[in-house]
Amino acid sequence: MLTQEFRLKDFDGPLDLLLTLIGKAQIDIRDIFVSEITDQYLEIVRSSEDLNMDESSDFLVMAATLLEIKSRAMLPKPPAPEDEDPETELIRRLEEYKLFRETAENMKQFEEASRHVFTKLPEEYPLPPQEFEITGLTLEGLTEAFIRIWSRKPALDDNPESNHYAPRNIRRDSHTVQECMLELITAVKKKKRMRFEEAFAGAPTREAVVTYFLAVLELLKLGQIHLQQKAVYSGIELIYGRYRPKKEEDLLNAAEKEAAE
Amino acid sequence: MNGDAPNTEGSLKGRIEAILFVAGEAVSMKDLARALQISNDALKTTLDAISSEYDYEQRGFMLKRFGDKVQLATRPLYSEDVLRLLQPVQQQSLSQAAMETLAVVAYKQPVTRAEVEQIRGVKCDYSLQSLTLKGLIQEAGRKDTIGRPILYGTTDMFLSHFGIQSLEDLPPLPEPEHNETPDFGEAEELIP
Amino acid sequence: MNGDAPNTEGSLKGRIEAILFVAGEAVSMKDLARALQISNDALKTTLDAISSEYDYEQRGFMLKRFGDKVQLATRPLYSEDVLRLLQPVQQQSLSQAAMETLAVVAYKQPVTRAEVEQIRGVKCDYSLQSLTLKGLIQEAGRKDTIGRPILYGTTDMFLSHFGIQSLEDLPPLPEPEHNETPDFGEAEELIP
Repeated sequence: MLTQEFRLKDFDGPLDLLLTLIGKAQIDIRDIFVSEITDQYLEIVRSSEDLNMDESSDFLVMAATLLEIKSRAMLPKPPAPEDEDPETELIRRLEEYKLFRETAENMKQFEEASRHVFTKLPEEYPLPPQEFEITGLTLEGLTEAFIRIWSRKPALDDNPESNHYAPRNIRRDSHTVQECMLELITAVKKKKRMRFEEAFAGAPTREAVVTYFLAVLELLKLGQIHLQQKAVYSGIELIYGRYRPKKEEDLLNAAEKEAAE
Repeated sequence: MNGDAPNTEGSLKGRIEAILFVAGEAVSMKDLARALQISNDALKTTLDAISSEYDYEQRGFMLKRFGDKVQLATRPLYSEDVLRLLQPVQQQSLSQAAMETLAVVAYKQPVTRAEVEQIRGVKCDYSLQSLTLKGLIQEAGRKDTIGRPILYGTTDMFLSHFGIQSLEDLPPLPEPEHNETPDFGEAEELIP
Repeated sequence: MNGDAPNTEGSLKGRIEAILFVAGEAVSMKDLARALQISNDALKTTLDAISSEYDYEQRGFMLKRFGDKVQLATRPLYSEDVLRLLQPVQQQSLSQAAMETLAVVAYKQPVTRAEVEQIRGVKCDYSLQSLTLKGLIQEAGRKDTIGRPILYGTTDMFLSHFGIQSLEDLPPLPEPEHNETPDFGEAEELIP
């Protein structure tokens, strides 16, 4: 029995299988359809219960096409249809597929020939350090670069009269943290409370702001002031003296906390 | 042998041989010309000369040329000797399914998955993916149609795998048997 | 060329070349003779012939023979070509920052990083490092002071890049507006 020579996993699809069957039966593609080929084909489909879904659907499509062709052949011919009838379409597809199957066969020969060609692995070659070719180097460029530094220098100096290499005076910081602390604590003690922003009123420069801020932190750490904010985003106030809870339990809690630390 | 007279500075042929030997892998003509500081044309002429010299003398080497690349390889004539002593890794041959898919891509490129499937009559996701992984095909843009599906084309590695220089060296598609039958309007475009 | 007439079965030379090429490493004469099914003497004669042919024609390859072993290798004559392919020279121009640093080193050498930085008014670690990598400057000893900082000076490659024979050929610096010439020795003392 012809069908038993075929194991489905050897085939890649209905067209492939059909072509193989045609080849085995040595029948012209155009004469296949009402012949025993269809029966063989359907027989294979019937006898394979373990087809997976993808394969099964492919096979079902093909089987349906073949059945349609077969039933058409058995019926009186209807008037010529406008569209390509399924038989012509199948023949066309088979013919086209056959071309590529033959080509794949030819390509195999190329592949086989090229399997007898061997190459070698790259050599391990110790490389010296990367070489750079530096473009645009001129003596003029070199001197210009030096002059550029030269002419830029005075602008950076405090005193435009002096050149960079003359001795420079290094000024003492105008605000020290200690000075700012003293200033702030005096003010807060007098006013009892002070808005946070007010603390920086006397700061003329960015450096001074930083110094005043450090002074606030320092006073806070020493317990000379505490800070109060009534609500989120509302103003912060500096208050003279350490924070003292009013309620007894708060006092107790605070005492416990301190003991724990 | 032609008059490639030895001289103290070596020969252009020798320089090319040395580079290809060390590289082992395929070297692009562009890189080669730059390293040798010669023109592309001069390089091509010399490569042709080396190649025909090797062939004429049936040396152990041959020049494998594909796409823009050139590689030193052994002559197939001597593969038995090589296999006998060294048992080198031979390149794997492709399955029937992969070969058919590759044939469709090679001749119809650039081509979408749907077009390949239409011709082969089966799903081709797997074989297209596996061919891509093997470096034999690659994405070659997108088709300007609904869904902008990927277009596939072959690679230089494809040429190397089949030992050909360019796509023009592919065997011509066989003629369909029945010239008069049915409507082969499409099929004719298959033949490059 | 000698009378190694091409024939359909290839040549013994070709067979040997193919094997040595794929092997890459040294192959023992014993194994080679066995694979080729020829006598040791015949092998030796053919290896001698190949070797002198390669040498005479200054091919890219040569036969390296040591002990009982033989190996195909590149001819040292061509090593520069090989290097040019494997490591192409990178073209770069110097940034303004690097050029300024180079100028300071060139005119004030030997000079420490701190001194260069003081003159340029910016950190110079990066440009000093990059100039060192490019081979334009190098370490020229250590300054005999706290921390023994590295002293930088220019290299011979610096001279050749600028097309001068010695540092004396550097163009003289224009006089600074304030006639006091910078004195680097004292400059350090500015910073307590």
